[in-house]
Amino acid sequence: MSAVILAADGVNVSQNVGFGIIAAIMIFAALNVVTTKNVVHAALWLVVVLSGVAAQYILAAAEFVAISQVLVYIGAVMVLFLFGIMLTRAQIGKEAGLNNTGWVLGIPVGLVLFGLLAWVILDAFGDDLLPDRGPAPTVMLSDQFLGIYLIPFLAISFVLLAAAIGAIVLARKD
Amino acid sequence: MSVFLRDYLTVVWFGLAALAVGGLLLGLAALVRPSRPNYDKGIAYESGVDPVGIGWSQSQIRYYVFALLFVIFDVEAVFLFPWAANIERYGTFGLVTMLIFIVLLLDGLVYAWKRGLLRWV
Amino acid sequence: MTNLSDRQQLSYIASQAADARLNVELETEGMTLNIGPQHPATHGTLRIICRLDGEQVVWAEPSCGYMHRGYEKLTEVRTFPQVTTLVNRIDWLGSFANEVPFILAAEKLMEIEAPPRAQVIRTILFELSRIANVTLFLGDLGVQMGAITPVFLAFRDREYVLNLIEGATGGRFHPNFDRIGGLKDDLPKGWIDETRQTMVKLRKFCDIIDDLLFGNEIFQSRMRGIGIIPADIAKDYGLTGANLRASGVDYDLRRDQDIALSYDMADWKVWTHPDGDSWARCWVRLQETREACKIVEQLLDQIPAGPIMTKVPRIIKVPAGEAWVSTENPLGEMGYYVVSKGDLGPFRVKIRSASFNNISIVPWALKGVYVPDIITILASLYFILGDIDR
Amino acid sequence: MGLVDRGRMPAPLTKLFNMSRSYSLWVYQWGLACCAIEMGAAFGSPRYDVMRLGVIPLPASPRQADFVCISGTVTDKMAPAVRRLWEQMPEPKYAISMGSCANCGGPYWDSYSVTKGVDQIIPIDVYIPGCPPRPEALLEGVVLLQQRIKNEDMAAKWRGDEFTTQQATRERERVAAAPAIAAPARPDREPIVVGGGPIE
Amino acid sequence: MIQLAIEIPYWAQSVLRVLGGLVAVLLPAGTIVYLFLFKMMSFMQSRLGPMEAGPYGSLQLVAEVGKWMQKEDLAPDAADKSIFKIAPLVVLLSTFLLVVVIPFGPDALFTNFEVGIFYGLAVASVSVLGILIAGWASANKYSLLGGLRAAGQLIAYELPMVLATLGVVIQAGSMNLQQIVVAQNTGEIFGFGGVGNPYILTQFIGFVIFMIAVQAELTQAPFDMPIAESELVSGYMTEYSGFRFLIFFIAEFATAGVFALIASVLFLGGWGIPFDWFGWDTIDSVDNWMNLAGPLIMFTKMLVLTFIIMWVRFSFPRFREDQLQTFAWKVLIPLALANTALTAILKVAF
Amino acid sequence: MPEKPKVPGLFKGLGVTFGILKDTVVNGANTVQYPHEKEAPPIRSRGVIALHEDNCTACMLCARSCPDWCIYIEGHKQLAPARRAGGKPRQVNHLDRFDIDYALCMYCGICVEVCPFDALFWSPEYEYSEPKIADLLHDKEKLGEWMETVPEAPELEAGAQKK
Amino acid sequence: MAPLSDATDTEEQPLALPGDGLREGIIEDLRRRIGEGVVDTHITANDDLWIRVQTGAWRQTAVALKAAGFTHFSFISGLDWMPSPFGKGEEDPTAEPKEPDTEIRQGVTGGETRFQVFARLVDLDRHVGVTIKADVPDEPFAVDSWSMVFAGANWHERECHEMFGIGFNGHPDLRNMYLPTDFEGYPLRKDFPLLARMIKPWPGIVDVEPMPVQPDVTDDGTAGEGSASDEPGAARGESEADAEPATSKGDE
Amino acid sequence: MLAVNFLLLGAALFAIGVYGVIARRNAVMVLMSIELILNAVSLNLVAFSLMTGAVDGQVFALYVIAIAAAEVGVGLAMVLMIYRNRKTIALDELSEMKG
Ligand code: SF4
Ligand code: SF4
Ligand code: SF4
Repeated sequence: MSAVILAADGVNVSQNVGFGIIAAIMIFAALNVVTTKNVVHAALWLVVVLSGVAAQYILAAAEFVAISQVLVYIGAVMVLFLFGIMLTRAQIGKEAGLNNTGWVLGIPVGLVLFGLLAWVILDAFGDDLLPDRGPAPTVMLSDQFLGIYLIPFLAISFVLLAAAIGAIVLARKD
Repeated sequence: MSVFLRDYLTVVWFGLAALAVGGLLLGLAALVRPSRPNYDKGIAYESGVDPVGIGWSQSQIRYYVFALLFVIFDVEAVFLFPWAANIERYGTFGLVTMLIFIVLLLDGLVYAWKRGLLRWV
Repeated sequence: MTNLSDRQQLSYIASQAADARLNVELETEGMTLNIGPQHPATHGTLRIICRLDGEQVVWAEPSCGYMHRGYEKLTEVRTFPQVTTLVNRIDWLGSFANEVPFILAAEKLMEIEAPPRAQVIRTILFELSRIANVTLFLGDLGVQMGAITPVFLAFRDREYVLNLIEGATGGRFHPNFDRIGGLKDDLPKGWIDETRQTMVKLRKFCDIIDDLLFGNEIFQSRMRGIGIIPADIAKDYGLTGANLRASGVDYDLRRDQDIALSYDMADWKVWTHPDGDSWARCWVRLQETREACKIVEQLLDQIPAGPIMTKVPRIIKVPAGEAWVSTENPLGEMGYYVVSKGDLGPFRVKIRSASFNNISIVPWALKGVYVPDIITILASLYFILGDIDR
Repeated sequence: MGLVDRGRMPAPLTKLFNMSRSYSLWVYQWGLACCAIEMGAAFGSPRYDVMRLGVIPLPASPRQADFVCISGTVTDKMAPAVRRLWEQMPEPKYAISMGSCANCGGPYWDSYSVTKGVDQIIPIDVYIPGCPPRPEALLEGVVLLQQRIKNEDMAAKWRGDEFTTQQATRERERVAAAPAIAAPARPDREPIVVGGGPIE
Repeated sequence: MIQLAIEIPYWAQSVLRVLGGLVAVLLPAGTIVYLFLFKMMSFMQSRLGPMEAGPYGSLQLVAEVGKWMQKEDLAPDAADKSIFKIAPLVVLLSTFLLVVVIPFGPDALFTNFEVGIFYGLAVASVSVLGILIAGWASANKYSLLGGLRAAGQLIAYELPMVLATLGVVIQAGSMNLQQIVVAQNTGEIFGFGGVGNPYILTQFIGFVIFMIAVQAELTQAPFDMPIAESELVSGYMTEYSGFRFLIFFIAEFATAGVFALIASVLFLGGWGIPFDWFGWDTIDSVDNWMNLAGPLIMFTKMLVLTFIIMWVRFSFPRFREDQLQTFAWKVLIPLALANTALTAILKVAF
Repeated sequence: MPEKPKVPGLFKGLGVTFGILKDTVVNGANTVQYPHEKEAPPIRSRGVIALHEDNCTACMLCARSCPDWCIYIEGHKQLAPARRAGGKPRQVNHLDRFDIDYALCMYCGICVEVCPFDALFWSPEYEYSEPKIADLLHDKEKLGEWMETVPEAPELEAGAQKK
Repeated sequence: MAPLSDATDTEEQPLALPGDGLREGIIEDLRRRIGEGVVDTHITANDDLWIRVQTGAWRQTAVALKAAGFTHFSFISGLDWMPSPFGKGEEDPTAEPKEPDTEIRQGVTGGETRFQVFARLVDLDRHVGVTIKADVPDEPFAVDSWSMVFAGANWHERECHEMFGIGFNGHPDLRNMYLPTDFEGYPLRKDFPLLARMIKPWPGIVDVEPMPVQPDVTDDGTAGEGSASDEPGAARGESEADAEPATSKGDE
Repeated sequence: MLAVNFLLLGAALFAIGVYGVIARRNAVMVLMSIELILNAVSLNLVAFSLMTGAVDGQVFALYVIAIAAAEVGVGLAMVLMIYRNRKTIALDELSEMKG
């Protein structure tokens, strides 16, 4: 990306380029997640998708969310996933019977769904530009969840607590 | 492009640099190193005898429990940091809220602890 | 590239098949873990097959024989001097201690006894070899527990002892110094003073180990209450030496039998420990090292003048008969049951080695412990492969 | 893939590589019998401290090892494991046979369960006499090995020839010239006689 | 950094930064391995360590790299080749991404995130993935157990680390490392500003917890159960040979260096020296020579911290697996939370 | 384990290691840097067997009592000049071959001990590793060469009694 | 942390050796318990005690002795009383082979069969040990197992089975523990040959070519010295020893 | 930079996730697909917040992450429990086993 592009004002080419690349990778990875024949591979492709999402957050100037994405999703949830997988004897190599018998059904459904959504989206937000804002300072976030969204915030903590206890009890019932 | 994005571009460069370094050295090594595979080389190392058995037991489940607790507290950290960064701003109110928050999550840990779920076996 | 000879190929396939059979028995829910034959944890080539449930052992079976060298057969085709030098290699850390009971048995058959000077020197060397043996155990203990420093110190200070042994006998490891009716040679000049200084060094080493390992809370937390062996079980399995004394049984052949060694000339103490856990075993060994230093220092002052060899014919024919002599070796009771038919060599020698009994308790002791504790317990039981497999 | 085995390695580089190989020899912790303790003394005892020579006894698994010191008695039951562990080491790799037992059975030359010499199983680069050899003897063996590595013909080593150094080649010729010595020297070295077994 | 941006074009900056990053990762790694792993360990055992390769074995590292390059690159047949091969790179990647946030001087920094430390913790947690898949893909039970153990331990000790940093963040009132450094060098303890306010003084508990956590994150004794030689041969690295093993090796010690750097930024005042020694008041007024002095200061502090890490490593036996977890969950985490709460309360109170 | 390790033990350990570190830095390690400096083994150390050929009468005693059968001796009778002037020439055994296979020898010393004519001696030398195992078979020339390295037997500790 | 027990005082321990009276008592006690099981006994003065029991009473003996206080198990092994038909492989082929004696002579406390099992038990309190022997009949070639009386006997019996082929009735598993699984034969039996010794020629064979005979040297007193005549080495060794006392090397 | 980019990307991920949920038989796989869907959603949220300039969207994205973590935790726990009892995690088999 040369100084020309950097200088170019209005629609920011470099961002679009970046977006395009990342998006392509994400789609490819996502497709792999749902088609690959090995659970661990699927998990790793999912990691790619998630990092892609994080990158998109950055592009969308949501710095804190992006990093939370990395910390929680990649650092924690995926580890959880891998543990879960390895504890259920993920074998190395191709694994048969990961798909339902009627998996073909999924393709049309997916396509139709995507078509509908795309139509709606294009219809609604035809071509309005995203403002090129800097990153939202973290304090704004904390303002929100310590302000108007306080109740859902506490609710979430309740949910987490319930999840923790429930999951532990489930897992350790022996 | 904003400074903010450039910084993150730097991150990308570093990531690529890591892969490049690793890849480059591996590539060089590939030019030099010999490769003479044979059967014994291929089998897993198990103190010199044939690998015994496959799979492993499900009572490794405890790993899962700890991972789960880790996730929960990780999420907690996500919410703690913004508050911690500008703590004066929220004063006592934020303090109380966060204490409630922490205590709530600690309950999970304490519960597991009391139920003896943190024991290793 | 050379190849396996047919015989080895055969034995290879067969033994693997045997493993497979074993695995079929083992391979149920749990995971089977192989420790050894090549494994840093087994000082030597012991192989232990564990069936794990998670990190917990539900079934463990040592499979020995990787160091079986057929001593008992070889003794039948060797003359007495040749056997003496062969049995050095059974417990290769305390080699001199292996010769003594065999020589004593032969002497018992010939109804002769070594002169007092020889007896004292024998006793000193015996204790020196005990020190050489146990110091290495203490160092290795650290390695097993993950502390890498002690083993280097152990080797450092062990060198001094080996120097002494070599200076007197000519062999660092395998002295072959005992002769029927005495010793091969007398001590070289200056040996006694050197020994005194070395003993000081070794006491210091014991203190260092005390600080570095035994005083360390992590170490204690890993040893205390692990692998408890009650006294009656220990007797049942025929445990001897520190393993037995750590279970509270006060029995030490150095004191409890009268034998042509001069332990009664020294004032020393038999340490026991009531707990019977890994900690106790290691602790008793540490104390015994200190005692050994004490014994050596006392005996050094009391070496009587005189010959070191009684008059024996140049070519020794041991009269027919059977004799059993056992001594308190570094690893425990080591005994030889010598059957002679009046030839140049023994007719049959049954070697009762300590580690064989000590390790036979492993299946019992490993039930239900964690994987890391396997190492702790094996280390504290302290076996030497040559002593197990012979 | 490799430039080396196709002999495309420029000479100075070869020298460099040989140097680096000779000065970084990771040996993996494997003791067999009494000699193992002397090996341990050589590795562990501050008095000898083989690490000075760049022999680093860190790795615990053969995958990261460069050379192995067969220290002690190899029994027929152990032989397959020895062979396999050797095979599992990555090329280029070296082996030192330490002590009479490993050399050719030593005190157990007539035993029914001992392999008469580890070189029936794996190729040996340096033989160290002794029972047990002093740690210094092992150090000398290591130095010898390092010299061999330093003027090693990489291509030959990479191809896995049995003899890869000039010394070795000369040795071979010398021995071939005077078989009279070698022949009666070790009549029990034919692989037929391994341990006991019934007489047919 | 702004000034730099003006002076030289962006691509040149990036190249410079990447090169700087390489140095910042590899130099500590090399130093630690040679200085501590080879020399200090040997000295602590009254040995000499490498002597032959170069004077006092100074060329040992060169020999190592050269040798590892020639080693055959094995992957067990049963292994999942692709994953087996990329796993080391993942670990290395995490290290490189970690070094991005560290400031070495007023302008000598790679990036200047508002949420710097938070970012650091996030990318640090990526290496767990690498270790897990390495253990799984090796198709070897030692590796698998080692991998599970390592992952379990890493996540267990990542929490104390995160919570320990919270205290610092509260005191500095920012997640930006640069500001944390400034805050430490301009701050004052109870009115006494002579030495600034390195948080090791006010956050001592936090510091101790952080260092313990670092020790565990690096799987050094007494927390080296996952790679304990005597039980699981080398843990998740058992099957790795040749250069990939070296990458693990480098990554391990590079991470040690980077963590030490971060710790010195968080608790030891980073690159800075108390500003009013030279009469600076804000970051902008700092003289430019700090851009050169800064890295040196950081390096020194890094050496001190790694010395402690290694010292402990060579002195202690290792914890057992369950003791590890118990220690993390029942001691460190509650302690860290209490520390955070205390700091918060004090901060709000005064 | 006790939740938090009590401090003293741990710190004592640290103290020990640091003490050694200091000691090594100050007083230097007690390392013998092998290739450059060699330490002398004790006099009696059994390194390698030296043959004093003139003393050997090929009486085969050593070969017979060697547990490893690793001494190979051949000889033939021949006439030697008389001891005293005017006496008849004596018939002695001349040694044609005297090999010791050090790859097999177990260094027990029995041969040296039984030799009735003081033809065999122990030398503390240990540096004779070989890349070819055949070279570990030392013939009588090579065994003769070891003679220079044979030290004097040490004098004995007080109270010893020569038989 | 359990308190570290100090050692019990060494002084008050009976260092006096358990006299033969005690051993008599043991025999009496045993006779009372297993009656006719005891076949023969042997006491070496102030030293040791052998008891030979009937094969049938083998396990019974263990139980009885354990009850009698012999709680410490030392070992079990076997004995093959047949002289080896192969010797040491150290015969001089030039000398005419000696007739190998095949007569089976049992050791102390006698016996009827070629194979015997023998074990040793110790009484840790009275510091006295006893060696028990029993014949192993050829049919069935087995004795009862002790492994349920003394747990430690398990491995010893496995070893004994592997080395002699003796069976142990009621033993949990008589798997081999030492030898490779394809190993045939029972090494410790006397008729198990050591092939290496068979094949390798003994270097001790006198290998000194006699001189082409010359008339003038017939009865030379000095000729005998060190000459390798064909008398057996040992005897000559002695004569050498007497002829020349070993000198200087101070190793005699 | 156009808003639809993000939205379309989100839609695509969403659709793929749905396909996964339908097509996959292995419970863990299904959970992964659900993760895809959730990420699609929060991507949109962030995009909207960028459009409107208010950070509500980001806050909700955070909430979604938190919820997702909880959901995965419980989901996997159930999977593990089922696996321990039934030795399979194939969903249809489970439904058969119900009877
Ligand atoms: S050569 Fe000697 S010291 Fe070495 S293993 Fe064999 S018997 Fe033991
Ligand atoms: S030392 Fe022993 S083995 Fe070696 S040649 Fe002499 S007698 Fe034979
Ligand atoms: S015993 Fe002595 S004299 Fe006789 S052959 Fe051997 S070396 Fe020569």
